[in-house]
Amino acid sequence: MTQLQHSESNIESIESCRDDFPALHQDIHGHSIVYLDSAASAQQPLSVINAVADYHRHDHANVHRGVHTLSHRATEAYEGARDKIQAFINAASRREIIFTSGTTESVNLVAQSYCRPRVGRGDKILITHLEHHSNIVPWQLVCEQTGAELIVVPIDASGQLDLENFDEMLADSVRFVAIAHVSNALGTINPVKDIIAKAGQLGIPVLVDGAQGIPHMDVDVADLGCDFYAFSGHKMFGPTGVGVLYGRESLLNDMPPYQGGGDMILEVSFTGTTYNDLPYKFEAGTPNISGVIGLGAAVDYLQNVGLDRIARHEQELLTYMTNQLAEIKGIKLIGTAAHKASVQSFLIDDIHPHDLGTILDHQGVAVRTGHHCAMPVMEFYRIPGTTRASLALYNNFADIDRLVTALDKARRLFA
Amino acid sequence: MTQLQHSESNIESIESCRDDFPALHQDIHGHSIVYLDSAASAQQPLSVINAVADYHRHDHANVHRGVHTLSHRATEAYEGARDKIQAFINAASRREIIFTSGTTESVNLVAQSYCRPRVGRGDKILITHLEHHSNIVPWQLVCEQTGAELIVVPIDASGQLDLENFDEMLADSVRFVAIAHVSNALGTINPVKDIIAKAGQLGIPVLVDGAQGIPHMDVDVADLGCDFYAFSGHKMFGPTGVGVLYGRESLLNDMPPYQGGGDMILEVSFTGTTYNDLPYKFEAGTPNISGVIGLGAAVDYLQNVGLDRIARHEQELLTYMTNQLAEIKGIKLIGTAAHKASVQSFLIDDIHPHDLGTILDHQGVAVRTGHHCAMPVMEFYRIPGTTRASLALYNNFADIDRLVTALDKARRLFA
Amino acid sequence: MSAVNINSGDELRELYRELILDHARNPRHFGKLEDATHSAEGINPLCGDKLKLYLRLDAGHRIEDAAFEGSGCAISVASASLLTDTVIGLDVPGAMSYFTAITRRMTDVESTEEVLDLDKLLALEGVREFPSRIKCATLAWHALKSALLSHTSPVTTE
Amino acid sequence: MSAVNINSGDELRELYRELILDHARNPRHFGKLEDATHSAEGINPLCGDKLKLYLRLDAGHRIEDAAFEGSGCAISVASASLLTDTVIGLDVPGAMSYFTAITRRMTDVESTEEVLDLDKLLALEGVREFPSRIKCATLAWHALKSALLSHTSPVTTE
Ligand SMILES: Cc1ncc(COP(=O)(O)O)c(C=O)c1O
Ligand SMILES: Cc1ncc(COP(=O)(O)O)c(C=O)c1O
Repeated sequence: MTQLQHSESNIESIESCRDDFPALHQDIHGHSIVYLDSAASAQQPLSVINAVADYHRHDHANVHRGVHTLSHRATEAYEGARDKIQAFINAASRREIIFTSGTTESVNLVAQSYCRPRVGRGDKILITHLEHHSNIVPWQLVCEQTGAELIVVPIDASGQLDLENFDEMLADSVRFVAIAHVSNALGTINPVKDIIAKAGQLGIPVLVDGAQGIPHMDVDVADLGCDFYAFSGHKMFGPTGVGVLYGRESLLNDMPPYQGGGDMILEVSFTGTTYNDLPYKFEAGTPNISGVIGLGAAVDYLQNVGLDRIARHEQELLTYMTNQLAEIKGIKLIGTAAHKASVQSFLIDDIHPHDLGTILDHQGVAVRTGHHCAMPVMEFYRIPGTTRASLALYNNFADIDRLVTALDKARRLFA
Repeated sequence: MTQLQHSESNIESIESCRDDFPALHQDIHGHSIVYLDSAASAQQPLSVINAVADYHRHDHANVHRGVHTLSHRATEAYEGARDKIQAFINAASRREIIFTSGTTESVNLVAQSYCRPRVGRGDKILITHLEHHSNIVPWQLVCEQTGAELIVVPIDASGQLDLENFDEMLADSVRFVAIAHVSNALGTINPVKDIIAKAGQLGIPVLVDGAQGIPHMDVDVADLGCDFYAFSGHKMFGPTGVGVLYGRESLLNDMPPYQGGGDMILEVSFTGTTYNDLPYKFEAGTPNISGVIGLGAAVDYLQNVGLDRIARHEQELLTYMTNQLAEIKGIKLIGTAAHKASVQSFLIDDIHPHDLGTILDHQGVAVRTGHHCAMPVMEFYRIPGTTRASLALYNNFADIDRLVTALDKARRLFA
Repeated sequence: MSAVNINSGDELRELYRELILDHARNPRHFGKLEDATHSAEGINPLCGDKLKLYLRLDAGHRIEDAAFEGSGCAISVASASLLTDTVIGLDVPGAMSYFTAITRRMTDVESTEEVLDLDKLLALEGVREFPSRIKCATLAWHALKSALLSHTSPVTTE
Repeated sequence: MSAVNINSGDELRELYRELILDHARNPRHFGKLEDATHSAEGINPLCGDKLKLYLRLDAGHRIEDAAFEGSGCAISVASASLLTDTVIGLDVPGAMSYFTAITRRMTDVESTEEVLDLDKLLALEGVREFPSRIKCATLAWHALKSALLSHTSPVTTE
């Protein structure tokens, strides 16, 4: 393998980002780490780690209800992060930004508070065959609870949605659409804007599972036109335990609260309770204050680097990785859609992904193996799982070379 | 005011704990901070702040599904914290420790997954008049959803539960009991063990809202005999966005999952989904990994200091504070139960708590003012709110003297 | 016991001026306006302040009378009291320009422009040094705007 | 491109010994046992390994025959294959003592005691250096225990 020429690119400058991530400066089993598992969870830049620690060193208190200085500082920081995120995804109002514990909770919130009271026997909820379990099981639960039916847009061998019969599917009693922006197992970037437009013509609301979209591209919910957009902090270089649900204000207004507790009410008495305004109606209890503040710092970081630069860099890396992998004897690439984010699943010979993962780890290369919480995708390809290499802004060409070398070693071990 | 003699106590040694909390070493409006708002949210010792930061510097990856080193480390640390918490509250099994986003989510989980399918018209859920909104509104929601009725154990003027008619209340169609271990607004320590025993005789399960119990006393769920115990990390010197639901295994086994998503399933297909074992069935999606690790560090910290020592220290401080406050002209103490945690609510003359809070803050003294998410308590006393000073292990006698001086200044300002 | 040197009394005195304390203790136009044509509720979940503002407009959209009821901290009650004193006699645009001037003055620390003669309302100036209390000072004014726009739902300051 | 010096191949070779690779590629007693008296499923959600173990016990509680089906990584398949080879002919206490010996040997790094002659099972020794793979090696053994105790629900290693 020789490294491609990439003189034209902005790589030199973006490569320095790697220095911002302490976890990428360590050895694993005697080899400098090659982290190719960002689709599962990304590493944090020092600015995020410090934002969280500094908050706790100086500014922590409970938010919203306090008149003292620390509480005021905490509230300003927490609500300031909401403003950042509103701007980041171009939401119309800060009232549309609801902090959750992650994509999974965001999807469950919509399933329970929006769909559950609105669907029944004869109604359909539409998802696709490439969804993550977090965008399948919540809908299965609603279907169980209400008698509604789940229908599934098929995929083709490349891992793209097969939209041939989509219009007819949609027109047949579908009341809600939930779809991934980007598949975590296959990397496929779905044509969500087209799908939203079609659903919109029929007045069907759409939730986009943006867990894998937001770290890789400039997301503009106004431009997409979606009704809900869900994402997680830990996949975009922010903390675990925090995520966002963007929801269109008119829909959120009509939804009952998801959880009851402090902060989500205006008045509680035993004769009746008045809920608070948006977004607080959906933020019961003490929120993940430091998580939200860390997420705000992650947004700052992403905007400093520049979403466009990140997308360009990742596309160059992806092309290089795909080409390098394709040369390996016995490899089978899983997920070969035309439009892809920087994720590649594959199989090599009959080496089980779990064994492959161990062998790569032993050479310092961290990949994910298994079903990637997308069992229906594995079922479709009739495989128990894959090995998946996923790239983020801090990866470089040398990382890919290390991956290829390590795979070579695995093949020799199992030969 | 002169400081009491307290030569007999373990204060000298516990006082040094204060050094462990960076946030307590700063000036507010030119005065060294006096933090009397731990019941809203506690400060973090450096060991917790560092545990979270170090995790992100060295060991972060997604848990459970990864074969590489970082994922293994993250999983070990995450599951290790579960073991610590099991031991900390003396649960019978690690399967009974469910990580949530906080007390509020823990209560909502039980309300939706345990109660909602089990109650209907004619059934009653029993709470008390001194509950936090987080232990009221989830039950109101279930009652709305099912037609069950909420009944409320009254309190007396001192802020103690009035249990005179408790046995009859309980025997009249009560299907579930939810009760605070300690009242956040009044400080009252409820006789939960007795209540649980009575409910147990009738086969009625009991949830204890332990948000204010766990930071102040040695909690032993086996000894209490409760079926569920809920608490939050941020009130016990741990991170925000993380909490625990302890649940008796036999009950948890019979409950449907609360949320759907990754990690809580064994198998997903469009024809049917098999849920994972306990505790994972209730932990959908990527958990708050760093939060859980921070919570584990907080447990270590509490155990190092010693729950008994903490309780003794706080009781001495509480006695001192109560005596000092009682001497202030025009003060009215709200919450004067015989058994109390280190929390005191009060009113002074006709000064609105919010104004008092501002005046204290200006002198560096942080207290909480308002309804403390316990509006029914305020309604009971026919007041809009109180000023509340709450103590933790890091407070000392000088803090209380500063409070008293600051209150004096407020009285003069409003005279 | 360590003696605390309270050297920052001036800002507190600025916040709690005599005029404010006087209006807080003896609010003007306090009570319900039975023949109100417009009303709105203001709620500040932060401190539990809750007040209801009543207005009676005449055929020419002039505020003939104003009153308020409810409970709150000294700042919010004084502000509501000063509000009623100020807006009686004004037409709708006139009252709205006071809303604009007051809220801008409170929230934009740089603002010194004097488009209006704020007169007694300048007693609220001290709030500018207490960011966490600005919502108290503006609560009644948001209710005013809401009442004038005939919104019927309660407004909150969060 | 930086050349990577793979100097830690020995541990990997220890893990993937010839005997392991052989059993993984050509598992013994693979398939369903139609006349099984006991069976149990083992699932490792970590890697998606899933296998079903079948046993036929005779009247004297001796394991007459054993088989397994399913899919998994080299370690879990080889371990299941070695298991069937080992337990056929043993009585229940005998099989259980292998369960105990193997799981203790895997999870307790200090353990060197040799209560049993582990024989070919020692080929699994290499797993001890790979803590994240111990569950793979013990999956079939947990299924064995579960089957012998006549548990019918699937066991998982998490
Ligand atoms: C008694 C009590 N219960 C429940 C809660 C809710 O806890 P959290 O906001 O952490 O969910 C609190 C704290 O606010 C509390 O004091
Ligand atoms: C496409 C997709 N959706 C949803 C999720 C769930 O996100 P989380 O686990 O952060 O809730 C993930 C990540 O695991 C994902 O990749």
